[in-house]
Amino acid sequence: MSTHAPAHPVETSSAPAARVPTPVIGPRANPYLDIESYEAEGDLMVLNMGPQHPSTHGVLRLKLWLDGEVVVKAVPYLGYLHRGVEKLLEKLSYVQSTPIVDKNDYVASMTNELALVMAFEKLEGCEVPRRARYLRTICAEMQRVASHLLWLGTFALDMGGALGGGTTAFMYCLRERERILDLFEELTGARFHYHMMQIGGVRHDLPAGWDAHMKQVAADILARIPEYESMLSENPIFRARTRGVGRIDALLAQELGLSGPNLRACGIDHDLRKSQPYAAYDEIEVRSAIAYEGDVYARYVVRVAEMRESLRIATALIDGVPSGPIMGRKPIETVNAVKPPAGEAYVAIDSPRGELGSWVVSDGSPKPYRCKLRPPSYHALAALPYLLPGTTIPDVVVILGSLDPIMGEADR
Amino acid sequence: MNMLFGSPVLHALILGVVIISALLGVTSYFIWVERKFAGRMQSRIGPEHVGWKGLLQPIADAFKLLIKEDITPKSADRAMFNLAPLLAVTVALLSLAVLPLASGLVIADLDVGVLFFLAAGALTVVPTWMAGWGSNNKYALIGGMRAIAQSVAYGVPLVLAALVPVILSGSMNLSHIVAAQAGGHWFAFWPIGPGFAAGILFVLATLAEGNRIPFDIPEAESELVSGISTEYTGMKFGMFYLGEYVHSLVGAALFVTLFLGGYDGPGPDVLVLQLAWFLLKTAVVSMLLLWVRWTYVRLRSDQLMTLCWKYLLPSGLVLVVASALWVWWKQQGGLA
Amino acid sequence: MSLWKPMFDAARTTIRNLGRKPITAMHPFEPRVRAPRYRQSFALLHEANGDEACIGCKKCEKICPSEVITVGTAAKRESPATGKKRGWADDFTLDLQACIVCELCVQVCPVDAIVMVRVPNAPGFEREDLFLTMKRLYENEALPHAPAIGSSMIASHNPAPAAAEAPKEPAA
Amino acid sequence: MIGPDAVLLARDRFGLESSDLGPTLPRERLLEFARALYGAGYVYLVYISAMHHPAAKQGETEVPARYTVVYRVRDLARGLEFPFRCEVPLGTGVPSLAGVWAGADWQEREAFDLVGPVFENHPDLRRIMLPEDWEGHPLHRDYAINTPHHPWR
Repeated sequence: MSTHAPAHPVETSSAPAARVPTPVIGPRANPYLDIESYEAEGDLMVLNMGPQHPSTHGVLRLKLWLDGEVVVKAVPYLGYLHRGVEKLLEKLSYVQSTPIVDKNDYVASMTNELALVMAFEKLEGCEVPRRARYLRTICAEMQRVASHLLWLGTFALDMGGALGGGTTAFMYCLRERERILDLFEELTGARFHYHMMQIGGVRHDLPAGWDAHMKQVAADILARIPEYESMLSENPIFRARTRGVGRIDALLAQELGLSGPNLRACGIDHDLRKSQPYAAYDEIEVRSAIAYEGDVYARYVVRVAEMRESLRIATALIDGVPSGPIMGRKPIETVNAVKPPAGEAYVAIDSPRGELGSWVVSDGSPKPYRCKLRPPSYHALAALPYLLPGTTIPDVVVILGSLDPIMGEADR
Repeated sequence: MNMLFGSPVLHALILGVVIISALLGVTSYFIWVERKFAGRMQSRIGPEHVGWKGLLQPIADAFKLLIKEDITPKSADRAMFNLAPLLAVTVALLSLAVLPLASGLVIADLDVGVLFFLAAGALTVVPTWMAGWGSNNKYALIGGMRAIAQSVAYGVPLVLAALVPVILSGSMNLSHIVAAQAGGHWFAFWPIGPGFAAGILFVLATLAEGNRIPFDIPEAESELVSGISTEYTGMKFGMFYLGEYVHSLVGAALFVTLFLGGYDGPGPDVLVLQLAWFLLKTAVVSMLLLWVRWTYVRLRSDQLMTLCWKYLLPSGLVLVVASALWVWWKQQGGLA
Repeated sequence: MSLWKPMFDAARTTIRNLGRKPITAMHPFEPRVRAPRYRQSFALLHEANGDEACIGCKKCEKICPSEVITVGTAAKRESPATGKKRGWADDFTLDLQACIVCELCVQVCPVDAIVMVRVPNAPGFEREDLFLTMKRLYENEALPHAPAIGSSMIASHNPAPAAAEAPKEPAA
Repeated sequence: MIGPDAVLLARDRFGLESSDLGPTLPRERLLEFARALYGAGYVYLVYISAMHHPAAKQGETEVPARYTVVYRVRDLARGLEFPFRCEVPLGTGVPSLAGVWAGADWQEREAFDLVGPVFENHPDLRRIMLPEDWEGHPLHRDYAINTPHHPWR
């Protein structure tokens, strides 16, 4: 397994973590079902859920064939938010591409920048100083908490409706997320798209008093998480809506390339922060939460445990931030400052949604020859045609919410 | 029974106009209370800028709805589409007719009052289905179908829950039921067994009839865009909204009449005091309903049906039998 | 009664929050307290001796990812204050409508001419309201600046072991 | 960490040397190699992508325009990873691996849509990002390079 000792799973699970459960190959829904050949009791209704729909988490169109209220076949249509980012990255130089990638996963832009910038650094072979690596890890972990908070809010909203318990949980989560955004505003001057990372290190140094403020925010959020759980985790209505719904078997999850909380909820202890430690993750013991059912409730439990884990990591690292330079190469002062030698590199990090990688091919010019981004949301959406047949419409919304897709990232 | 102006028709007419206009005024300010209460619960403040502390907000909302464009989809079933909102409000107001606000202060003192408001309760599904079918929209159709399934299912526990006070008080006339609870013998607490459980059953069933959280599947915003009222704009949408709130207020009032002793309360039997007691109890029950509304998430439609057929219905039957046994045992001079 | 306890827990949470102070800030009426590094709009600066700082070198125009800056370079001439020959910019436009606020232009400016200000540009109804001409950029100079200027950022980025101290924050 | 067993597999059965970018498979044996990898435990599909190379002059030989289709798979149980690729001239197609990994379906649809290589006997090869009737593949090196950047003003 990975160089680290088998990670102690935060989530209590009887099976030893290292053992990957034998893939369960249950009857898999056939995503290419020929509709004409399917004989339904009544006649089928084709319902277009999206692209403009209150709970498709962005602009996703789900074409559902319904037999009564049960989904027979689901075909997602993407591309409504396709902005040609990969073409744009071929037109812009290495220096200019970081702020562009910020906008892909607009809920966790720190990790977007980190994935791209680490690929460029691997190409150029420059070494990032320790202080910058610490700052990167802290920002990535706080961004994970902010992203999971927004996910928890919209997930409760999908289930509870705009005028009800769902909105209450949504308001609580956004109240906490606002404090993390203030933290990032204090650090980088921006609230959503930070442009914090740069080839060779970090662009903004810690302002005075930031670490005390951060520890205070982390402690407050840690104290508030039991409140959300009291509203959701044990609530019989919430459990009735989530247990056993949208179950993904381990083999399908791996074949589809699911990653992050979606994969760890299927019982596979795959976490890039442990198997390929980057930034400052090798200097801290990362524990990843594992659940074994692979259903919506398991993904919920894994994400809430991950929130606690990220707060612990960020608080542990902030005290030991070493002094020293925050950039490993000479400062970037012109558009063609970075000219990596010809070559190819694939670097992947563990973003809040899963494995976010970037495969960059350079030909020695200041512009990348080809730059493919590997978004975890695209793979999560690929699971929909397998998960949705057999469920009802309310479940479609809950399963989609539990996969936590971001269309900006999936469509690029 | 002191008939105003001698003839029951005139009495009902005048009292009806007074009560209905009072209720519509109370409902609009009940919406203000709910938005403030829900706001505070979600650590925000609710309407604040329109008038002092947002007090003019309901009037502003009503005015806004009036001047909004009134769209009828081209391929909609015009008659059904336009009639549904009117029916939604009138049906919600119907069960007000038999509600005794104070001794003698009731629009129509029917001997079959309970039967009347149960029938009115069952009627609430008609406008919902008309809106669902009439707006020729897939989401509205699904919402409408769900509304029928829910109302048919929850009609039965509603009847059973309403039957318990009838058995305990021995009459279907709401004034007699309130009289039977006089002196603090409220059915919700006095025969602690059947009364209290029937009260909870009655509240759940009224929530389901009025499509309120956690039973608001016909108008489920997150999955059905907004269910039956997807195609409605302007005042038609406002009517649905108003119907829902009137139904929840009248439901709370009915719960108070059947289980919490209506206008019965300590102090002399002065009309004003009785009315005050009645309004106070209804307010408390409505706030409890609001609290439930802003805390829980929504059930799935099939879980809702299993909850009703497998749990609420049997418990309703058990309660009716228990209260009948209790009444028989009391008649045998049980505690003599 | 394990069914009812979580239902009461959820209700207890919402009621507990009823007691807490709401966090709503009356934004338009009470201005929101912003961090010292908050950066929204742009300004062009004058040098100490009163000359316009911008020398029209087009570095910012080249590095802008969304190509919103256009600089018109004027002929080199002596500067009235120092007497030395230097470049001038006679036209500088920045279109806020497509600007992605990435602060690269501030970072690459060799003479710290362009800087970000802490006051967001007033929303307008026409496209021209978002189109900062040279005149408006110089008017923005009066607004409070964000602390990061080109030289301070480059200083903090230099990898030399004696790293420059963190950019000094003005007492915001 | 590059899987040593996959490297051995590539060298013994397919006679291909694999650099850190992985072996370059001929298109005929790609499916066979993929099934062998799947059997060896590489069930996690990381991504499938493609790259377009315009016709170029290497010395005096004229290298025709071609696609490079890049694959990367992992075996999570043993923590191993294995990239491999396949080069195809512009006209010919690449055998689809949707039969081996379920995730390959969407990955290949995106590679076909944006870059252009055709994947043979793919269950449902349609464009996924761009509208169905879009002509041309945006990530070609010569696709709309110098379209005038309409002035914002």
